[in-house]
Amino acid sequence: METENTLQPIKDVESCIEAIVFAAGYPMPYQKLSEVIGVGVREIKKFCARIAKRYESDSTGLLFLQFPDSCQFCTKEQYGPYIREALNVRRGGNLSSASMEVLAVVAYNQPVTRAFIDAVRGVDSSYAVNSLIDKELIAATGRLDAPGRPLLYGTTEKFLRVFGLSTLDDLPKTETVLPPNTLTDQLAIEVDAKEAPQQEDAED
Amino acid sequence: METENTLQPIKDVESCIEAIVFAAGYPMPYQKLSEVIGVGVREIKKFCARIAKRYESDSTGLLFLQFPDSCQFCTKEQYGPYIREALNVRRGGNLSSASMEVLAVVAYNQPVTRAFIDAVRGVDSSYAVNSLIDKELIAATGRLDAPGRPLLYGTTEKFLRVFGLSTLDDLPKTETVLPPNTLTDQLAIEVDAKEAPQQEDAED
Amino acid sequence: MENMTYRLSDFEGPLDLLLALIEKNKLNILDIPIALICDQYLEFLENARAMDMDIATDFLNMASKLMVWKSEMLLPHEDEGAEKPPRFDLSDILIRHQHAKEVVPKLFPLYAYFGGRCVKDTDEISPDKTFVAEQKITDLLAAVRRVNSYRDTIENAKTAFVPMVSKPIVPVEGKIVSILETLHLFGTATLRDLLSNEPTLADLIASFMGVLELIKLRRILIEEGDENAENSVHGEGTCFFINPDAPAEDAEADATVLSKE
Repeated sequence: METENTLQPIKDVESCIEAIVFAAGYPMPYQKLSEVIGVGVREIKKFCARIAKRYESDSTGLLFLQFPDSCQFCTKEQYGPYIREALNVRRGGNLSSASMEVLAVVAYNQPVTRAFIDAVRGVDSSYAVNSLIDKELIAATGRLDAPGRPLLYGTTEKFLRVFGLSTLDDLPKTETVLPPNTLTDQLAIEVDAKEAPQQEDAED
Repeated sequence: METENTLQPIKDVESCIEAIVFAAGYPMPYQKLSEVIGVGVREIKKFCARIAKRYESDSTGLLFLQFPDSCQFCTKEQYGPYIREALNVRRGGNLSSASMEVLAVVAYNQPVTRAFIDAVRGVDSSYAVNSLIDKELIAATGRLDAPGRPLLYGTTEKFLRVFGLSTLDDLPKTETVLPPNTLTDQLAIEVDAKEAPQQEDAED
Repeated sequence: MENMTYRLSDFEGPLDLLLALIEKNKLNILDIPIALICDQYLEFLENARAMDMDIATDFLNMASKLMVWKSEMLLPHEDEGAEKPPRFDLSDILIRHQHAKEVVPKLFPLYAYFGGRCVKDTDEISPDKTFVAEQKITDLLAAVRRVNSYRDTIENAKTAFVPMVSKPIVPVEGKIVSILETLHLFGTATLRDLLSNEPTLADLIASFMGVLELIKLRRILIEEGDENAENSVHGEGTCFFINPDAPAEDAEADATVLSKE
């Protein structure tokens, strides 16, 4: 942290939660908020309840949703049709930069495990991976013959279509294609072996 | 639009704008909001000004930014370090002085060609230019009507956001007064004509 | 220049040097005597070269431009009434250059303060989860570049971390012993036979180095291929056997130790 920010006033903690949850976009675990802000999980939940109430009652287009372990901003339902109309026409829309990065890793290195994607990006990529699966841009293509038998992911036909490619060979050969050898499959095996069982069950 | 939603009350229009702008994430053109909501652009801007004021004064972690042609939600700057930590964003935002110099040249003289940037800096700037494009602080805005049809670059809305500006008029003033930009055409013809063909193809 | 008051390393680029020369001569930036400036610029570069310094191409490019402008100025104009030939307006460039330099220190604090303004990624609240608009391949390439830029930091973090875990050392000597054992046992073996069972990349490299070492020491020989083969070496299929007249076993001491990664 570059500045000596200490969040003392209660209002500030609420604003900080809002800012983090907004920037994340995806459901943000209370646990994470607690770690980053330095306030107990129980308190965080209380602050969140206040934020949620504020957005519900206020005349705003946003809602602050509280889930058992996480929270998230979303828009009020009645504006759905307007949103759809405003956003759908945008070329290149609705792929986040995180999703685009995961897609790049998968496209140029497929088939890959989740652990491989995480290792290459250096951060947990599970939200982006799931979102790309939902969008049918990547799909499980098999399992790695390694402890935990983690799923392998590759790109789909739809991926080719939305990027205007006929085959994967049409992917531009840039100088910057990821060198797959620095992070070997071994890494994937090591990491997946620990995580795989519970994670993979959830998906099947 | 699938439902017959008509937004009568003024509050509703504001909420609807909020919802659309929030869902988009990227700078939403007033023009688009006007089309979707069915209210004139001038009115939309007024509503937006009210929303912006509300988020500025309210004790919330969010800001509603108004650019010349579009608007966007973002977080208040003081929570940046917390967000970075929560989202595991690397400190990739640092700008080298070379990049900052290129940014200054583009911001105060735009639109400019690569040849113009090189000439004004006196050194080859392609690395800094590409890095600024990747950071989405500058972007191609068109082509110069000259041999080779070189790309013209300008600053983006992200540039305005991360430098706390509403318009380019807010750029810091200096003692040196810039002459009107008549160089671009001349430079483009002299320098770009040689380089342009292969360089520009690679970018499209 | 009688006394070298500047050094090449003081200047980030040729334009900074030109500005310094203009200031030194107390010249008006809007009315630069090209001939004078050109001569001083060249003299400066000459001095720098005499001091055995590498002169960056940017400085040399500028020198050639200055010389072209100077010669244009010295050429007699055939008809005086004609417009001057179009050329770079050096004053204009220098003013813009100076301006950019002035502005940079004002932009840094703005960025430091407002750079924390974050926006939301776009796809998370999509009304239709499966909807994907057309995508530009350039965005994918930009993502590739971003990921590659993370790579360095990750690799650095990894190398910093490696010494803390026990680092497996793969000695080439050990590989040499097992290669010789294999050859004793089977008489001959192909390169594939010798390398195929190595569990890690480091083992693989160590074994391969072992093979090379043994060839160098003439402890093993490459078997002549069958007569149809064009070459006697067949990639993975290259076949080795133990040299019956091997020189004395002594030189193995210098076999390299290869560490993982």
